[in-house]
Amino acid sequence: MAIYDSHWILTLLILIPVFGGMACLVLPEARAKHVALVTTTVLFVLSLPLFWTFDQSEAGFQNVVSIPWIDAWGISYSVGIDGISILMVLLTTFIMPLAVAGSFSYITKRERAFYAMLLFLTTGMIGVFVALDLFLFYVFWEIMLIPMYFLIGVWGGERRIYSAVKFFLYTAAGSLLMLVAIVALAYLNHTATGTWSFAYDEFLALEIAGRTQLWLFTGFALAFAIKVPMFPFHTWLPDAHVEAPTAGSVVLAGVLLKMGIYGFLRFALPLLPQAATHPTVLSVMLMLGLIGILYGAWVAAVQPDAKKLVAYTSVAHLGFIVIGVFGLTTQGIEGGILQMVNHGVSTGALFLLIGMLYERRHTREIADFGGIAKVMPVFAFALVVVGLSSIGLPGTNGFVGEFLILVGTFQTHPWIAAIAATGVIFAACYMLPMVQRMLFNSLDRDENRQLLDLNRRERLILVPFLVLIVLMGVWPGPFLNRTRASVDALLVRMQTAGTVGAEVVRQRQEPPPVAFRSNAEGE
Amino acid sequence: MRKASDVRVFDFATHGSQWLALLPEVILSLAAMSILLHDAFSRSKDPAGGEEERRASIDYLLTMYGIAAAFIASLWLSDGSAAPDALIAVDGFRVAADLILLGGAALVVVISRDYLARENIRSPEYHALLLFALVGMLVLVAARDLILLFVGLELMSIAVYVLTGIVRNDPRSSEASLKYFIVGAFASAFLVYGIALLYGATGTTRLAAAAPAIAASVAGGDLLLTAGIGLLIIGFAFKIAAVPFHMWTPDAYEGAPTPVTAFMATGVKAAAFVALLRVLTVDLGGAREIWIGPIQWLAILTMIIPNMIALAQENVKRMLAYSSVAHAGYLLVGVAAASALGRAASLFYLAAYTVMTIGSFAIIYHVAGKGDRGGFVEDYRGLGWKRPWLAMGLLIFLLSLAGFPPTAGFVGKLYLLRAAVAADEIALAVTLVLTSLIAYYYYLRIVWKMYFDSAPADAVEPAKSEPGFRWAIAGSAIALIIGGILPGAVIERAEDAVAVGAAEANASRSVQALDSEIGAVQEEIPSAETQTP
Amino acid sequence: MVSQVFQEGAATNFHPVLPFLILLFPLLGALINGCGAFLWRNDKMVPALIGPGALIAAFIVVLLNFLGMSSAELHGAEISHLWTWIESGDLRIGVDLQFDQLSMLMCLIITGVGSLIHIYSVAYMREDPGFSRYFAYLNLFVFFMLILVLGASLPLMFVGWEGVGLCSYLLIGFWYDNKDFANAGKKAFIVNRIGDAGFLIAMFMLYVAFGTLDFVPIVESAGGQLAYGGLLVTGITLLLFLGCTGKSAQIPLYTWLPDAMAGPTPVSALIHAATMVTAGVYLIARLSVLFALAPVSQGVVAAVGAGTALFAATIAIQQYDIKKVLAYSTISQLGYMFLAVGVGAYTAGVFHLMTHAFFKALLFLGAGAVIHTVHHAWDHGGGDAHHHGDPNDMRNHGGMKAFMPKTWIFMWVATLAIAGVAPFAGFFSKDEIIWNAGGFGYPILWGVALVTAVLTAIYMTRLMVMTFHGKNRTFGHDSTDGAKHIHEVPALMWVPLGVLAVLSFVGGWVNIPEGLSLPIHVDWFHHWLEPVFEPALLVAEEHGIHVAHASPVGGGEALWAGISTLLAVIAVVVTFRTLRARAVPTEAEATPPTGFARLLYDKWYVDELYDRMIVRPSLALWRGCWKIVDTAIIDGIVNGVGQGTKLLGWAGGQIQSGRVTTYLVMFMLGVLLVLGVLG
Amino acid sequence: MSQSLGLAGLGEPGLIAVFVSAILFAIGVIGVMIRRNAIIVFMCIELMLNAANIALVAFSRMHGVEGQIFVFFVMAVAAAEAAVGLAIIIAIFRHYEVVDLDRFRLLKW
Repeated sequence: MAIYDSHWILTLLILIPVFGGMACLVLPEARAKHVALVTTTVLFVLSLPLFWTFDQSEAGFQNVVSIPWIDAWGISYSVGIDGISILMVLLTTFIMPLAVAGSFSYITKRERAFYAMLLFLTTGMIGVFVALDLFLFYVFWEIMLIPMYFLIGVWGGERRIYSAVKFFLYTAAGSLLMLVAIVALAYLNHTATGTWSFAYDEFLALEIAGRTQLWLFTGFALAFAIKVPMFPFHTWLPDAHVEAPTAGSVVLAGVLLKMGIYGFLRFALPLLPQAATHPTVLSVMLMLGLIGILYGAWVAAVQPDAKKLVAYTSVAHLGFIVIGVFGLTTQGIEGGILQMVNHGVSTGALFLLIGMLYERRHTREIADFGGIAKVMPVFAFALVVVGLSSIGLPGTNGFVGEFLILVGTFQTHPWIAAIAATGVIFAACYMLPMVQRMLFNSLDRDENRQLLDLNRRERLILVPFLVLIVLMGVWPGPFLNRTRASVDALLVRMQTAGTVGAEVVRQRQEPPPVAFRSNAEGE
Repeated sequence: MRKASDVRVFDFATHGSQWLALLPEVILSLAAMSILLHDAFSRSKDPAGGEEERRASIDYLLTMYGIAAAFIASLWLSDGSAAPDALIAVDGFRVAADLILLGGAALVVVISRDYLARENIRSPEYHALLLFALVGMLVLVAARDLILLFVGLELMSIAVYVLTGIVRNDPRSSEASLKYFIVGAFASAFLVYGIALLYGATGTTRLAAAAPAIAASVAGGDLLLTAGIGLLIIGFAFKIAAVPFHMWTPDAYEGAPTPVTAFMATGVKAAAFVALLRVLTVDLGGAREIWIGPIQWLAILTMIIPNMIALAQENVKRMLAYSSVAHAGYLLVGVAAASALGRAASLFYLAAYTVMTIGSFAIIYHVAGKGDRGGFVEDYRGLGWKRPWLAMGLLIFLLSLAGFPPTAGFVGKLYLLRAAVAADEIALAVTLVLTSLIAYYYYLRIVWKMYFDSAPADAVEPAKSEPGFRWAIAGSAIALIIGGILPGAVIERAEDAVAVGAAEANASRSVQALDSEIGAVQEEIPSAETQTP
Repeated sequence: MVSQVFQEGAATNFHPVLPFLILLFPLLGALINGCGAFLWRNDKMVPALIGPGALIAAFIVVLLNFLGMSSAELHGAEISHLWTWIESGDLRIGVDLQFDQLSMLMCLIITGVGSLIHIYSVAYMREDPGFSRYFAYLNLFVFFMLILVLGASLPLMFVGWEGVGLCSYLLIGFWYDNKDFANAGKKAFIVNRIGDAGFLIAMFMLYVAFGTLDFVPIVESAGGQLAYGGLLVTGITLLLFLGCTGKSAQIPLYTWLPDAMAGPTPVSALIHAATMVTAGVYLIARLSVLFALAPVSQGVVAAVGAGTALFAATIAIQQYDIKKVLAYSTISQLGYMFLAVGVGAYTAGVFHLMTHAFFKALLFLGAGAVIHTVHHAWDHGGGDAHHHGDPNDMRNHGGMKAFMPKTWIFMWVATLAIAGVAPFAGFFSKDEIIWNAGGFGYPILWGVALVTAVLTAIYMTRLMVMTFHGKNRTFGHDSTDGAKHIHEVPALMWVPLGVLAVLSFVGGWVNIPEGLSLPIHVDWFHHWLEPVFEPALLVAEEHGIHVAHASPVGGGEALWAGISTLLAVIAVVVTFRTLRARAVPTEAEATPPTGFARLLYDKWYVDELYDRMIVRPSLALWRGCWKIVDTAIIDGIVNGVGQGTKLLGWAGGQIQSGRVTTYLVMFMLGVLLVLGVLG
Repeated sequence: MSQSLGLAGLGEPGLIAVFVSAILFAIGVIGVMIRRNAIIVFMCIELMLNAANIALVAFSRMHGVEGQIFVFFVMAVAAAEAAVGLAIIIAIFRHYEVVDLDRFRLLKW
């Protein structure tokens, strides 16, 4: 695999979709979907070997490419992956082909533009995850907005324009402040070293005063909190999800929502460790995460619209991830990263399923269904499995993530974790009623009796999701191992940074004071 | 920057060298006069037949050739230099400005062609006046002497007053030019009085030479100087249409023929800004603490108010008018930075701004249709699917105006931000980003009309455009994208240009100037920190 | 000396044979039947063979291991490691199976009783369209149940714990097109999740305390790690117990179990009587040492157990749905088990768990047989509408002994067993519990247990009388065509009943304490489980806790055993006579009871209470969050800002009046501004 | 910092001239503010320009000839401005038949 040693693979991943998108635009309407599918599949196949070639003992970045771009500002095109980003990249390349395939019959107008937008979006997403230069990062971060804006605005539902603009302005508001923070960082770096640069590793070396850190952190945190989305910045999400076309929702939930967390892990925490470990900041973040968990679940439980319901569950899930990350423990963060993938998989699948149903009945009102398990057994099976993974049933991927997050956070913030644990109850409270009211009860509506079960294409789309759900549920090792080195490095950095850090990693140095260990070794 | 050896020095000892130093201006003036002469002698008895068209196209060609020649001339000047206290600046800063102005003018001329034909404006003065205005701008950016500066400014203004009102049979056009003229004259009176006071305070109209005097009077808290600077700023504030001196702008921009609007919005503004940058941040760099206050205020007001008013606009032309006012606010941030970095940023932004503004005005007059009165947001419904290329062009221009990557507009905005942060103008920086958030809304509004709404049945298809127009639009759009993805070359050019300006500013032996500019040479710590005790 | 024990344990020569097969068989069964549910829906043969087959195969493997274990001298546990599940930081959770006497015993019960019930199901569900799906669920359940008991760490046990919950959910709602059934399933799952949250938190606390979640190290080091009666251990145990109350239907989370009767009757027998609901008891037994360290928690467990036992028994007395009666009886019997493990008589608890598995399964299957018959009678006997009432309702039964004598006999065996009449299985286990309750110094609970024993006898006899004795009411009072349509169930159904009946009879003889001063005395059971509970008992010993040799009011074990049996017999006889005399109205003509009976009939209105106190308020709160917080406040602010800016913009635009003079005025204002702010 | 007028080198008459010019400028401004007639407003602007001229001349007493040269430029420019200005006013008069500035309100908001 020469290419995987030559490191250009990441650049390929960024470029291929661009050309694919252009191809979509120029080729005939009917071909667009196939071009898109081929492109994304190629992308996935190309990216897959990264999983094996990735050196999990290495904490730093791999497959790094760095070439000067705008010399005058010390901006370089530098990309690379580490334990935190590799899973995100793979998640993206995994979701995209399925999202494309999921749109084959859903999208009937302006297909060229649609698939082009999806592909441009892909470029943006991969770029965000691999960028090692904050200028580059910001460019990708912003570029993503435009295709998404179009996806929602052109192919969305009735209130699509409101939702699209809301989504756009909401996210842009955050990122603009982040831009100021980035520039400020660059300037601090300039005063420290005398040269302009936006390079991640240069910023890592910066010594920033605590107060300044807090200000900069606010800048970053706002952008990321909106993207996550954390309560109370979440209201753009339900609208965007409900109005977006299936593929849009899938990508939005599957990948875009992860960027907020990724931003925290990649930038906010390591660049501004003192701010991030500042007790107030920590407690605010944890509280917001906690509120997100409960609030998201509660509001989800009373939604009449299935898609909106799932949208709110995302708020809850991301809340878990937030407390996992800001619990600042190995398990918490590794669990958080894993949970990002899990959420991408299970929520993505949920949106696909709801989309499939919408194609048949053109409604998402839960009340309009009922008893369709009789006519759509395969669909029912899939929905139940995916739903269970989404509420973290042991044996599915969802459990591993939630469990690690809670175990981790419990060591530093027992009360937060304990209250968060009640989230599993509310999870049942939103998912099971939906499943029941859609699949079970009596099949009393004629239009439901006519429903056809999933066709071959739809089944094929779902298989990868189901496989991954079980696989990651019973054997998450391969995924967790790849994150380990980077997460530990991050934690060490946080630890050296602040008071909180010290106790954070306690349980990583001194082995738990348990007697049996010794004589267990003795045996 | 260049080595001293191959520098062409203009010492102004010989007359020739002055002519050479003014070569672009001279060329343009000749072109303009030749146009006037040409149609003076080619008056045909019967206006019927191809006569008119032929003359029009000859004027067009003369103009383009003139601009091209001037372009080459200023490139030729680019490795020249003149003494800091010379009458006419010969440095990268001027050359860079020249190139921006000439390029902009060329674009305007190209997009005018369709317009003139469509609105059937036959008056041959159009091109001549455009060239004269251009001469004024070039003089304005070259002037190192307040007298020359004033002359250049007026030359530009008067020509543009007329251009604004050139559609004599349209009351709006006349009204626009009247408003513009009245307020403009009022403003230039302030400018002149300001210059007078400055002259009184420093004893010379050649500020570069007056650095010591300035230093002295700053130290002595000389009211004359202060008032002079104030009036000077007011005069410029009108030209760059800074709030609250902007009131005329929307009306004039709306009333004027759209290409002229584009010209006003870019050329006039750019020239005025370059002059302002030179006068304030270089010549009066030592008096920063005097003028920084007003500039900050103007900047903040100019960023906030027009952006908000633009939200409520239904007429796209007027919306863009307000947005271009807002852009003046962004540029003022570069002025407030008062560093070489700030000047470089402003230059870059001006370049990008010129391209994207002209481009967008061109498209909206195209969509507005004959009479140039339509162009309401609603008229853009479904344009994206009816005229994909036209719409894509507009999309790119709007994204660039909004400052969205990957466009030159984004790089420019980032550049300004950098200058502001480096000058510790955090408040300005934050205002800049927040106001551009407001701006997103009304730019996006057009986008969603174009793509998200479907065209009404009775929608009139915009006419096909002539190739030159299409090339201009495509070129501008591509230029903006490239400027956003690979801005390196342009940035280096800009920094090179101001580096020269800075070096020469050093030559003016003024403590403050020295302090605030040394920094500038290697784009430096906030000048605020480096004030002398 | 704890460690010594384990040193020996390490030296054992027992090695589990093909442990993974125990799990693999049911799993494969589930998968095959699952595919069947989609691919060969109408083929009954495959599931009929695969379903029970998988169980029997598993049972054989278990039996092999059991024999191997009993032949070996095993202390501590044998862990067979399959693969590493979760590894993060220093948290390592393997997919490890723990083989010790306790898990072995449980496996025997699960696979043994399970096999019988599977066989029974083949006949019972024969005509159901979801035949294959049914066996898929049932196999899956057994798979998870085995994980629950074999899992060597809490998280792995939790997998089984929630897994069985899932299957229970699916099987309760098996006939999902009935809204109430589907609701019942949902209710079961959600209520269980409340307990599971407690389980989770307890796990986290254990991890913080021990740095591991494997049973062996925890049990081993608990004594040294945790202060006796300390806050931590008390918290942990109470939270664990919360989990148990959910899974094992104890106060306050018992309400789901009666509803769970919506599932097919064999399911009730397997899941809601024999296996799943005993998981809580198993958990406490498994972590007995922790509870031994937390006297407060022990008290709570015992009290809740006894309370539930009595409470549920009272309700059972006034139910007419035969399955409801058995459901509350199950709750009550589970109460006994918790009473046992609560007071510290772990062996007694597990003992009762086993015997209960036998006779309660038998009772349910018997009830199922009756229901099945009635159902068929109605289907074939056609008849008018009013006959088609609820086949579960005992008022529609009556006089069944004439038609299905085998079932009748078996049911009586089970009834006497549960009533605690010597020498049936229930007698030995229940008596030991009551005795220990007194012996460990809980006089009140001891009393409660005695009273409950009597109540048990009463409601069970009532059930028998209403179902099997008196005149048949299936087709109304005065109707003879019952004879035509009601008949004994097929062999496939009554043979398992027979086996269970035998077990319910002899099952108790594995443990005959010498305290009873009977000619024979067996303590095999005690001896068998000794190593498992050794750490707990050691802890108790260290803190001077031991069984008294007299009941709270004096008298030895033998005496009180005699008394309780006598009470049971009296209760049975009296009830039988009184009810025999009384004429029972059919469901159709019946009127709901009045007075105190009504209170019991309506189950003390607990469900209504929960609905008013918890369900409705939270729903209201959630709606509020959505409509008020989300839509009104947050979105209000967001949109408000947008609209506000727009409005300001419009206002600003108005200044742009078009009058040059205005502009000039503004100009002058600008002049003033500039001159004003000049430095 | 101590404020000074910086008119040190300016003699008595020069000083007077400067103040006259200031007053003249103010009058011009006020005229522009209060009058509605385009012609008169324009005249007031001319007044302001001349005020500037006076100031320049006055200062040239202090600093030499440069100022006086400037005056000529200003005059020339003012003349050009007048020409164009009047032309514009005539053009608009054709449309409205009035020269009242407040009547020209096609373009607003």
